[in-house]
Amino acid sequence: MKLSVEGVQKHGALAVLALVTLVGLLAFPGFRTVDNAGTLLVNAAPLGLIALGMTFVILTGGIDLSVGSVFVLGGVVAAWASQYGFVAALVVPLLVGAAVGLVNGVLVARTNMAPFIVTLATLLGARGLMRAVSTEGSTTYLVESQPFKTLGNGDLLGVKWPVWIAAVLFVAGSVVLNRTGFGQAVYAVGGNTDAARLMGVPVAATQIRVYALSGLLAGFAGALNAARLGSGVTVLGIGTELDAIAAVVIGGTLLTGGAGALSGTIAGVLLLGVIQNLINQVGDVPTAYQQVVSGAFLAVVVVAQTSLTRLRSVAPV
Amino acid sequence: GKAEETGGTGTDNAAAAQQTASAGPGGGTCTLQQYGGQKIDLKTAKVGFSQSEKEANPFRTAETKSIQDEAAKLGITNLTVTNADSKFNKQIADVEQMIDQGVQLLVVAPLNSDGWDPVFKKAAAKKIPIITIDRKINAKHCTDFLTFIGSDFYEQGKRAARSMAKALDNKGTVAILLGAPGNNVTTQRTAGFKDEIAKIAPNIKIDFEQTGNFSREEGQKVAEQLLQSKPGISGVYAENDEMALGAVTALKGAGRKAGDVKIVSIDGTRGAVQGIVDGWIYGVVESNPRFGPLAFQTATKFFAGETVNENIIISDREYDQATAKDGLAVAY
Amino acid sequence: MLEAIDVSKTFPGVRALDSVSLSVRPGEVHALVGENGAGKSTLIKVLTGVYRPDAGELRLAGERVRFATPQEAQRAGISTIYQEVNLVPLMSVARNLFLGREPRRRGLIDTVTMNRVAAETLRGYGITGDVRRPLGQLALGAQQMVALARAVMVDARVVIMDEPTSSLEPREVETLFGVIDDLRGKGIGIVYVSHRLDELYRICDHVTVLRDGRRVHSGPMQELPRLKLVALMIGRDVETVRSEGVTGFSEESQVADSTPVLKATGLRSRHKLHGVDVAVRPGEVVGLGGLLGAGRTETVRAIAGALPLDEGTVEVAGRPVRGSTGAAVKAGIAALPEDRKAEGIVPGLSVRENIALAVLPRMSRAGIVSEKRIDEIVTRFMERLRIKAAGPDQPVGELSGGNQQKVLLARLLATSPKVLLLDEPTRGIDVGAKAEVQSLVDELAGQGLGVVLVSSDAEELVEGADRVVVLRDGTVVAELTGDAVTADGLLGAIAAAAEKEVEK
Amino acid sequence: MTAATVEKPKRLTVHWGRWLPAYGVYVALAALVLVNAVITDNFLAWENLRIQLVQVAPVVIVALGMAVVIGTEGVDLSVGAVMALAAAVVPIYLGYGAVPAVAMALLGGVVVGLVNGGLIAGVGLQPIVATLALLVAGRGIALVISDGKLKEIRNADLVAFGNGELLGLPYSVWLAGALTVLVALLVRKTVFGRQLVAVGGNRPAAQLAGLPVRRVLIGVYVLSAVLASIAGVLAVARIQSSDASQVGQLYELSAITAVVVGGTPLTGGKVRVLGTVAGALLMQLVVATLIKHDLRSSIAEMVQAVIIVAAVYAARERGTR
Ligand SMILES: Nc1ncnc2c1ncn2[C@@H]1O[C@H](COP(=O)(O)OP(=O)(O)OP(=O)(O)O)[C@@H](O)[C@H]1O
Ligand SMILES: Nc1ncnc2c1ncn2[C@@H]1O[C@H](COP(=O)(O)OP(=O)(O)OP(=O)(O)O)[C@@H](O)[C@H]1O
Ligand SMILES: [Mg+2]
Ligand SMILES: [Mg+2]
Repeated sequence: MKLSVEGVQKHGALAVLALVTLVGLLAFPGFRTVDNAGTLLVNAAPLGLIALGMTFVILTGGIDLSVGSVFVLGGVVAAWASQYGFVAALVVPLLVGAAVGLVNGVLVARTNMAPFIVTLATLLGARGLMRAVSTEGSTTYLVESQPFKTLGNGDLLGVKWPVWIAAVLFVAGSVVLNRTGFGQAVYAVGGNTDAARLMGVPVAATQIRVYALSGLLAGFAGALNAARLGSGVTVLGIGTELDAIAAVVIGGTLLTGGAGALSGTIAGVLLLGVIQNLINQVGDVPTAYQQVVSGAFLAVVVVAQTSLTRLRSVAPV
Repeated sequence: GKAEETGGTGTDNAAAAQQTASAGPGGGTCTLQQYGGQKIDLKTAKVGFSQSEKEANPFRTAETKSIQDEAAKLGITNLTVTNADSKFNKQIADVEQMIDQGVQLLVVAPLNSDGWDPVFKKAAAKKIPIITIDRKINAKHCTDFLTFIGSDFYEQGKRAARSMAKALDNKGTVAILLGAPGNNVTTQRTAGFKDEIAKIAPNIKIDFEQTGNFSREEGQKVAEQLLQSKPGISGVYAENDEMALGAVTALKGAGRKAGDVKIVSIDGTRGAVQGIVDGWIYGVVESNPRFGPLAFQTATKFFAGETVNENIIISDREYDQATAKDGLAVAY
Repeated sequence: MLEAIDVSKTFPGVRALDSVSLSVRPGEVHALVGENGAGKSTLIKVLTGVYRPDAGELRLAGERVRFATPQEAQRAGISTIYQEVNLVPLMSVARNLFLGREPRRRGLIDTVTMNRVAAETLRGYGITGDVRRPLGQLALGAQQMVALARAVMVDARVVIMDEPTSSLEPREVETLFGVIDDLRGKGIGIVYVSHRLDELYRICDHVTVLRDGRRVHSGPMQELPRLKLVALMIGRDVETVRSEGVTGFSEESQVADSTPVLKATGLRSRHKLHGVDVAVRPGEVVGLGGLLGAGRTETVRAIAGALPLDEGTVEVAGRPVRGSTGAAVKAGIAALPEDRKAEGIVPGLSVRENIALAVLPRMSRAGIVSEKRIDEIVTRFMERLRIKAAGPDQPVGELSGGNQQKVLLARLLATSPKVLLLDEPTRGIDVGAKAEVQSLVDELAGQGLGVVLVSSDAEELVEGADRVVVLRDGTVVAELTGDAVTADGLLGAIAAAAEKEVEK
Repeated sequence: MTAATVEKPKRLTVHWGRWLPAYGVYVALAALVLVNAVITDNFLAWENLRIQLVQVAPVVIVALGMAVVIGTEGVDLSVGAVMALAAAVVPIYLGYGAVPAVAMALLGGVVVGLVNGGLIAGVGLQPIVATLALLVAGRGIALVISDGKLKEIRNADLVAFGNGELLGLPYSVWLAGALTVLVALLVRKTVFGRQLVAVGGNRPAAQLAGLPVRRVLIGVYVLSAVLASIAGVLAVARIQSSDASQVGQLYELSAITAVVVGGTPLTGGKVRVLGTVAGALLMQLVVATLIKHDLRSSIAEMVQAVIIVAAVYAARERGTR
């Protein structure tokens, strides 16, 4: 069988996921339950959406550190807007997220500034904005719209809505990446920006779009999360962006851009969730060790993947 | 009201255990029957404890340890402890997962008061009693959760204000070192302090409010800036002891003398109480983290069919020049 | 068809184009020639919307146009193959070919059709194999053919080719000329940039000569004698050029019958090399011949320690060299990479830093570099190789391709090597510089260096080399020595090897 | 420069496109000082300036290492965790005296640097991923070592190191100054410095030119980690307590911001040491200004965002079109 570089990378993450899941299934009865699977998936959904957008950004060779802040901001404005009904609760966070993403995109595409630093600035900016609309974070808006709550907490065929939504968006994202001109542009910009420009790819427009998409999805993830929690929590904790980046990288997408796939990102997101779940299954692991385990795990997966890729590069075509 | 002795005996720090202050105004009551749960034996029960933040600062260390020690003392062998590492979504996932695993009693130190819908939905279906400690959860009593055990943060702020008013003789300018933004504790300790100052000492002006994020280093940095831009400041209200200790280091660095600037803070850690003894801190309002005995006692009562109050507010000590020396023995 | 009128373009510190005009008619192959740094690539980038001209205007079919992006130029029917291969290495061959104009089915890209058509199209250019593999896995020449196919696939009105043959094999050059003839027949205008004069005279109708950013001549190709063309390019009179000659290689070099300075034996690397032996004696120039993908580059890289070997040894002056680039450099091996942009220059660093790069430890005491000693070598080599730059502190990325190549050569020579490995040393270099480089190679060999020369230019190879080792699929298939070192001999050897392959 | 090499001196006059990236940060810094001199009470007081220097010192030290790493087209996200690690190690060995304790902390830095460098240069991981793993794991290890508890530091030598003074300036500031000079010399004058920018400018080319690429990369990450350890020790000595969960929090972002604002591009191949110091000072003064004027954190954060964008916009490399 012929495998492309991408192929091995994404299957690498899936293979590790399968392995870890298998170990979990065998070792922990508590891991084997349907309830546990549901909990795992629904909690992974917001990170999944953020990582989905992040994958697009990273494929163009960029990075988006602002997603964590936008996620929180999206949740807060969604809860606030829910007093005006379901549609407002859904649309406002999308608009706000997309707006922040647009700022990122325009700055990256038009000013030749490094995405790392641009989005680091908007990380601060979006957090400031979130605090500004919540009286320095002290006001927690409660979700007023029942349909909106259902979007976060209801289920279809036993699977929660956020999980369905994430699944559908991942499939859609895959189609966009592989089967549309925009998707090709994303890979081309990340693979070789200069060449892409010379080949007539609208580089700036592509960059603007991926950051806007990333912001939009982070805002949406925030909205879904608020719908589920029933309020616009302001203290969701920092570091969501690093989790998303880790998930994408574990999924085999090159941080330098140009190669990767969404199936890998799903595997990465689930892998982070499974690890966390397994640590909890063990029961009494001190926090400090949890971090050591997560860090070491990240290193091991990525090292394994890099080695796989290298093996691949000397194999015959 | 007068405190009623409820603390467990036999711990190395019996005198330090929490005491209930009141049943909490306006709170309802709840029984096992009303809650709809099942009678269980705590010893063999599966118990889950969800901690919100890393056990690095003395408060969290003492809190988790207290729960674990008490469980061990009661012979509870099946205790699961999770730590959300200050990530709210992780805490929700942690608790949901513990419910999936079949815990029969949940003790939660919530990171945030709102946002617990998914947990309640899941817990209600299985009728699992939830005891929240140190921070309240905004939810329906006796349906969503059993009881809240903890301090009244607003009241803590008010007590700090009274202490400050006394220290400054009702006049002067005061700076607030705020806790982490968005945190309920920050919000209430700030509101209590400001309201009380406005009421009892209108001549005290609050001139500066910056966050020190509950951390010693940031507290120190902010205090250093403060001392340069407002050298005439007469008091500093730190919303936790760590920031107060940072402010002390800043004062020392700026060549100030002990007692120059009156510092009042909340928590009651040993370091801060020592600070009073050394003369750098004026007063400390305690926030007692030793929830273990009270929490399990409440659970025992509940499963025995007795009535449990919605709010069990503990009485917090206060340390000042007079009580600090002795207080060192009970400070955590 | 396409016209540029009085176009000027200034870069920080350099006036790259000064009131240059160019006019391409339908069905005409228009040669654009000039020394390295004359402004050819810049003019092309102005024509195709990469750069905005500071002054002057562009006309397409008589109408004034302005391209803000390459995309707009492409939409207007200007198709370009840029000097450096500009494709996306990580994307598949087919996706590269179709990027921006993929076949659709119900709004989505039809990958099946795309791959099928790509395979068919590329077969016409001599590229077989799976079109779904990443483009980066193709040899440079094959990538160039993909770029060519891509440029020609659209309904272009003008096709611009900036040194398209620099990484092509003779066989592929023929393919290219076939394509050009086709295009000419269809009335498409072609701008053709090349330093290979033979090619120009073979296919071009018209010629425009640039020198130092100015147009110095424009007229029918055939009316301009070769010597006059060279004289125009380098700005000297015909007589001087005649007396100096055009090729830099002198007739005979004397090779001492001594022990080899370089001895590589049994080089093996999975899928790339299958036992290659090369030995070079002091003063000898050994050519490596073969078709595209024969393993010449890999051989050179293996000797230079840049390709991990499964088996085989490399010895310099009898001493074994451990397989790393550092050890190789220390042992006296200096390698000029095939891909100047990717593996040669450090574009952000100055000419000075680039030249001194490999010899820093030698130019230092206790880890502290001696600026004085660096200045000495930099001055020496900039003069000796006549490197054209605003000064030693200009970033190398701003130099023209040829001058970048010279900077690299200077870096190699600064290490006082015993063995020089030159992979396509004159690729993209103008006639003047080419002769300089060639005579330099001769001179260095004369001083007792061993030289390994890889060149796709058969002429250059046979003139420059004393002996030619012919490779195919990573093994040595023939060796030409003495009188057998001729272009015909070389082609014959390659052809014989190919036939053997077919028989098998 | 010799005449022979300059065949066509076509250089024009001073070009803003080159000047601004190189010196923009100093202009911004000067402007901010001027503004503060007018609007902020006591700003020009020596005590105040001293406090700013003291507060910025650890950031500067970490940023110096970060600048060097970024010069190789890398990034080191683990610096904050390394600071925590140093903070955790110090109290353990403080019983043997301040010097052995500090030595052990630095040794810890060397180990982390070797791991980072090994993962990047040896295994070939992308720097951001390798150091992300250590960001997570490093702080975890620090917490494990320190048993997750805050420890008070009472060792007189160490406290003196954190708060003592020489000629009116704290040791920490002298130390940051000395390290700046050393790193500047390292980058400009030494073989290692030249090699590291070449590695950042074009790694395959450096490799082919025979440069010891791995050694350079490992060296750079070790340097960064050791500098971060020094900053960690300094932080501990200054706040007189060791809290592995707090020390160094988000320092990686402050350091990267200082480096980039100072005009070093994230794409490598260039290191501006003095610019980095100026960048750190600029961000320090911005924060100080916002605190002194008691702005709410929401506003303060948005203002910081705008200033970072503006500073980096001015310092960016301009493309030619
Ligand atoms: N981006 C740039 N910035 C500054 N100077 C540049 C830039 N690009 C080209 N130049 C300068 O413009 C002049 C013309 O360069 P150009 O690449 O057009 O030459 P060329 O004729 O294509 O040479 P070659 O045959 O070597 O490819 C050179 O002096 C070069 O140094
Ligand atoms: N990763 C790889 N897997 C399989 N084959 C490869 C790989 N990399 C290179 N090759 C093949 O190895 C062969 C040798 O390539 P090499 O670049 O050495 O050829 P060359 O003779 O130098 O050609 P050129 O004229 O392009 O320089 C080619 O057929 C190339 O396609
Ligand atoms: Mg050119
Ligand atoms: Mg080759």
